[in-house]
Amino acid sequence: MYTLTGLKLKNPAILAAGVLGTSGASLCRVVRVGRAGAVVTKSIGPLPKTGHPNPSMVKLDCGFLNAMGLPNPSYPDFLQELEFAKKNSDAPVIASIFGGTPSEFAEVAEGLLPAKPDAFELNVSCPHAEGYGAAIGSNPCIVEAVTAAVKDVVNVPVWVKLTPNVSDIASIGNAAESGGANAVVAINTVKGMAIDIESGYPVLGNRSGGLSGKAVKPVAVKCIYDLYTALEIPVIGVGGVSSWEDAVEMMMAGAAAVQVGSAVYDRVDIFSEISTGIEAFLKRKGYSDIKKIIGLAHEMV
Amino acid sequence: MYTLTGLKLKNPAILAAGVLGTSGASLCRVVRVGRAGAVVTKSIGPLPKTGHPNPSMVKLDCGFLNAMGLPNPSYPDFLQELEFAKKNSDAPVIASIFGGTPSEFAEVAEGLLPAKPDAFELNVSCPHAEGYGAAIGSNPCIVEAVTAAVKDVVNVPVWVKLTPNVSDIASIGNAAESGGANAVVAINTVKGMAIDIESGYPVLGNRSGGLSGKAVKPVAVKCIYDLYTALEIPVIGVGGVSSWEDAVEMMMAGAAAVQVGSAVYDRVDIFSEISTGIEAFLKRKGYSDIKKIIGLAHEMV
Amino acid sequence: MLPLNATITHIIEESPLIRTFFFDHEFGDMEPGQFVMVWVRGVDEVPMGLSGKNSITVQKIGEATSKLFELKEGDSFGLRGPFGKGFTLPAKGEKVLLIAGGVGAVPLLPYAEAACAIGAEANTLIGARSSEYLLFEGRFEALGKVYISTDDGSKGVKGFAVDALRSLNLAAYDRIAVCGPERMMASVFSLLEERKVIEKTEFSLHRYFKCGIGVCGACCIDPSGLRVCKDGPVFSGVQLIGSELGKYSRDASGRRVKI
Amino acid sequence: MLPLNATITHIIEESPLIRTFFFDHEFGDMEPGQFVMVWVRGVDEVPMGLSGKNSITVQKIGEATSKLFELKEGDSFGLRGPFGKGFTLPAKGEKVLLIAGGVGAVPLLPYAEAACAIGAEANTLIGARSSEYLLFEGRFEALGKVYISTDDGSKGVKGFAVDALRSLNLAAYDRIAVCGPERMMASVFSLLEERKVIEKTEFSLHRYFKCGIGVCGACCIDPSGLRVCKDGPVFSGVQLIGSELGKYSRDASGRRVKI
Ligand SMILES: Cc1cc2nc3c(=O)[nH]c(=O)nc-3n(C[C@H](O)[C@H](O)[C@H](O)COP(=O)(O)OP(=O)(O)OC[C@H]3O[C@@H](n4cnc5c(N)ncnc54)[C@H](O)[C@@H]3O)c2cc1C
Ligand SMILES: Cc1cc2nc3c(=O)[nH]c(=O)nc-3n(C[C@H](O)[C@H](O)[C@H](O)COP(=O)(O)OP(=O)(O)OC[C@H]3O[C@@H](n4cnc5c(N)ncnc54)[C@H](O)[C@@H]3O)c2cc1C
Ligand SMILES: Cc1cc2nc3c(=O)[nH]c(=O)nc-3n(C[C@H](O)[C@H](O)[C@H](O)COP(=O)(O)O)c2cc1C
Ligand SMILES: Cc1cc2nc3c(=O)[nH]c(=O)nc-3n(C[C@H](O)[C@H](O)[C@H](O)COP(=O)(O)O)c2cc1C
Ligand code: FES
Ligand code: FES
Repeated sequence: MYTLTGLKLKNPAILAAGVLGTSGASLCRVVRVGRAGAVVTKSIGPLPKTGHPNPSMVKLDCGFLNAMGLPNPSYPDFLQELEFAKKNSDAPVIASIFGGTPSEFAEVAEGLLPAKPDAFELNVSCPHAEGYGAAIGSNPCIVEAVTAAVKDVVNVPVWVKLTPNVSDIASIGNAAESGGANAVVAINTVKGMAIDIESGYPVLGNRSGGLSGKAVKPVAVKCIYDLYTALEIPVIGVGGVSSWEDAVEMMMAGAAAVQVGSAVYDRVDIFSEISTGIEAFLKRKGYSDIKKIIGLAHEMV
Repeated sequence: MYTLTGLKLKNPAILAAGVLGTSGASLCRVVRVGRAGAVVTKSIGPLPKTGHPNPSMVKLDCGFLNAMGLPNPSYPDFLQELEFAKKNSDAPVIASIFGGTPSEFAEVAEGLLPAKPDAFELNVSCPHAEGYGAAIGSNPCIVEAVTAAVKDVVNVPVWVKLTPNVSDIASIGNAAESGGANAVVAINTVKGMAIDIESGYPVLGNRSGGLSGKAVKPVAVKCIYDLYTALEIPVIGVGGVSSWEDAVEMMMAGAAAVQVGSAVYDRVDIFSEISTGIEAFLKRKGYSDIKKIIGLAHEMV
Repeated sequence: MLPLNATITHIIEESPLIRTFFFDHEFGDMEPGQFVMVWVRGVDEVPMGLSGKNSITVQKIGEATSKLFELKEGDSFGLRGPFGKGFTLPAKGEKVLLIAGGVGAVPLLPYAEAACAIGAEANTLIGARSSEYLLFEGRFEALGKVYISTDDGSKGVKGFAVDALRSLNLAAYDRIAVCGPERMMASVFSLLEERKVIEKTEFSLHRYFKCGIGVCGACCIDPSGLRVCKDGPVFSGVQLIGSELGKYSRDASGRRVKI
Repeated sequence: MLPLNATITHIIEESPLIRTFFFDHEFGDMEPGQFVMVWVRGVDEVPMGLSGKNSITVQKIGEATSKLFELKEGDSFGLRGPFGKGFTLPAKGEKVLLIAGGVGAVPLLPYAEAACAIGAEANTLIGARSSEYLLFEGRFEALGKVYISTDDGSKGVKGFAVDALRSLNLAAYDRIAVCGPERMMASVFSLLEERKVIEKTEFSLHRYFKCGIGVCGACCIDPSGLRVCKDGPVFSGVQLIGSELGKYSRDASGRRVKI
């Protein structure tokens, strides 16, 4: 058992937002079959959104590009999914939410409270949704205000998910911390684009989107490293984790836990593989506790 | 023959800064053996620098991480290399320069003028050199001032190389344009880091560095696309080009030419491969001129 | 894997609203029942079953399919795939019944062909609105027995596929593969459950696909949480017992929509 | 490829300032003459020739090598490689002369071993400051004839390797492989050029390496622009005619430094 912002996790490998998180049943499957330590839902907003036209996700040589466009049924309709997940999963369920303003964030959070999510994750970092996500998340003042607004209306931990598409992620992390965040989550996808040279068309329906998977792991590690230096609150690492080695690397950079998104492409039980791998690694290296490796790279000079 | 900011290039595949650009002889070999359309030197500064301790570059699953730390012999010592390159190469030689202030940039540019570089490329984008590079390049005012300062003292084209580690690269591109840049070059490396989990040590001697190669191509394509929309001056694409298809993709995003860095790892004659590949592609698709594909993705809606 | 560029080599008009598009790329290793994502550039990308190694067979429905219908030989579209899990191939000597409703015949045709190539027997029950909408009738006939139902009785049994199914001896079959509109599949499912043959059935489902590659979760079904695009689209009947099949699906926003 | 973790299994003190470190990883496919980048964590990463599939042999020089000398069995360092182009292996029955100066013997040892394994004859000329600094003398002797020169005359010919070389019949050799300090190599190069045998020679060079993988350009030599780390470290004598060898090299900043 492993505690993260007060949540009890069986292991530190968490399902990332927007991946297999559309329905309660899917979230439960990731816990049941995948052995995730916790799961984060699809980001839910104030109004139903169908998202961008397809193609909305493509696999690249290195990683994936996606521009889902925050499709979601809105919080009133998502309540039943969250309730299902809470009822049928023995791991914490974190509700990812988004909005265009602090009060919209608060509205969505309050709207989902009846389903008793174990925590909220604020998506101020999606790189391909106009007026949402990174549009908000690259401004420290707004990040602080959004965080504070949600903290005001909920009594569960609030995580703030950050975008790497800024010149200084630590300053955004500081803003989240000032707003009362219990943890930051880094990183959301990196702005990216691919073009079909046979036709000249951008491949994604939204033209551009966000890069995830293997390609972004070094970017995520660097962001985590910088956030760990700058903040008091825990940093949850995400971006390109597809093996237990990646998870250990992120933890050494400073991640208190990791989230896994794109790598479910290869196998849903990646979470169990990561947690077993970490255990074996700690044992082989003689670390008494997972805490010994969190931030270890900062000590190696 | 192909004209770029007044320079005559045999083909649009250019050697990127900092790669095989330490000596005049190496630059010439890239033209002679590699058939590069033009070559950019290592970034040269006001004082000799040995750079960061090794490891300074490692290959990753996806791409490369480097933190060379702008090693360079300073402009007085580099003059002979530049002269050698100019004398022994039949392709344009562009001098990449850096400094900590607009006047340092101007000093270095003036110092190299006797060797008659065909153009200057201003490195305001290196992500791992304190006080230089991206430290300057994420501030539009400084970028404009640096560009203007160099424009003031030289009468050859000035290219400004941009960092993707900002929330809005177009605003930095605009600043370069306002400063009088003849072209922008995008992108320099993306901030990144890797940790050796066996020891906990960051792998690079400088702890963190910049990501290049395949991993960053989608990031570069997006930056180029945005810059093409925002600017009047040409955009030169760089980041992860390792095939003619990549080059065509960048041109469709808006690149007037491409630079190739990391991919020389596989083969120095990548430039000739790219230029032949582009020619064959234009022919197969019936495009009368390479200009037809530059920015094509913007028209496909 | 970015979409590959598929150039149309040949188009067959199968019925008033259904066309087969042959293209210049062969998915040599495709499993019958797998699908591709068809990218109609500038419009949308939609899932389509493979009707052969180098063809899709499309019913004109909305925006993307209408745009596809405007394409001529020599035009091209993008293709990603093949994706998902196909039908389980029979063993030599086994007897297979295919139950096809409308364009549901698409993935069943390569399945019937593969079954025959293995040396299994493949009989087909095709249901359609009326005789002119019967898809692949001749090609299924060339492979085995064909039973027909039409809503208007213009050919075969008048009624739905499930009505024609009632009169067949299901015990004679080792495997039963079903693909068609959801309501048709739901009624067939009920009948097959009733007849206690659900263990030998497989159903090819459709749900709204966004990513098509098993990551986004848009296509997951209740209560198993299985992904139609990756764990399916072909599921065993057993996997579907007590599922949302025939009850509701989710639209592009994730909202539940009654069937 | 991130550095792999190499744990020291065994250390041999070869001479007062030279040690061989055996480690728990085998570079099964290494070519004699290839090098690895040895990462002394927290200090530096430096190039070292492979003295065997699982060993490096290091002379204590400065910071990184001194730190290496502090390591004991069971300690570990990082390793990337093997990198670069090695020596050309002789054919069966050929005769090879190896000319080794100081730690220059390192890449020549596996070369001699490989040559003998092929069925070629490998004779060695070893030069050193004094007898106690002679590296791998016994191991070369086990493989073929060994000629020795020491600066102080404590063993073999008194003088430099090039002095001992003058008395050998170079015509008898099909290939000549050289590795040692730059001045030694330069004087050997001149002699071999004079004797008109430069076509059958190969030299293993050293230059300051940053990336070690052929990208940064730090190690390029004039006037060919060839990269020591990737196109070398082993070059044919012909490639080096008129080169900077023996004249200057570049330091970490790229400044030319006289040899
Ligand atoms: C696994 C699978 C295999 C299929 N095989 C075939 C086939 O072989 N032949 C055939 O004609 N049709 C097939 N379909 C259905 C086909 O995908 C839809 O008819 C097509 O998407 C309609 O697109 P449209 O733009 O023309 O219609 P729209 O006007 O966009 O939508 C009409 C309806 O089409 C469906 N649809 C639209 N987009 C999608 C999407 N991204 N994913 C799933 N459904 C969507 C929805 O039910 C929607 O209500 C298959 C569907 C799935 C899931
Ligand atoms: C291809 C190649 C193979 C080599 N093989 C061996 C070997 O088998 N055994 C052995 O003992 N030595 C070998 N060397 C030399 C070895 O790399 C240096 O002795 C070592 O780098 C010294 O490091 P230091 O930190 O102890 O010394 P420092 O105090 O850092 O420097 C002393 C000198 O070592 C050299 N050096 C330092 N760093 C580097 C570098 N990154 N690249 C190249 N030279 C450097 C420079 O000449 C420098 O002036 C080889 C060098 C090369 C290029
Ligand atoms: C298909 C897809 C959908 C995503 N949707 C969301 C989302 O709704 N909210 C969010 O905060 N992040 C979303 N993300 C970002 C991921 O949670 C994660 O931050 C990112 O993909 C990097 O992790 P990975 O490399 O493990 O995928 C999405 C990513 C993908 C690939
Ligand atoms: C080893 C190395 C050294 C570099 N040095 C410089 C430099 O001195 N100046 C500069 O502007 N860019 C430098 N770069 C960045 C490259 O020019 C290029 O922008 C980046 O690597 C992305 O292109 P690529 O993916 O083709 O390598 C360097 C890159 C590498 C890999
Ligand atoms: S459509 Fe994304 S998981 Fe199936
Ligand atoms: S050390 Fe970088 S090219 Fe040789």
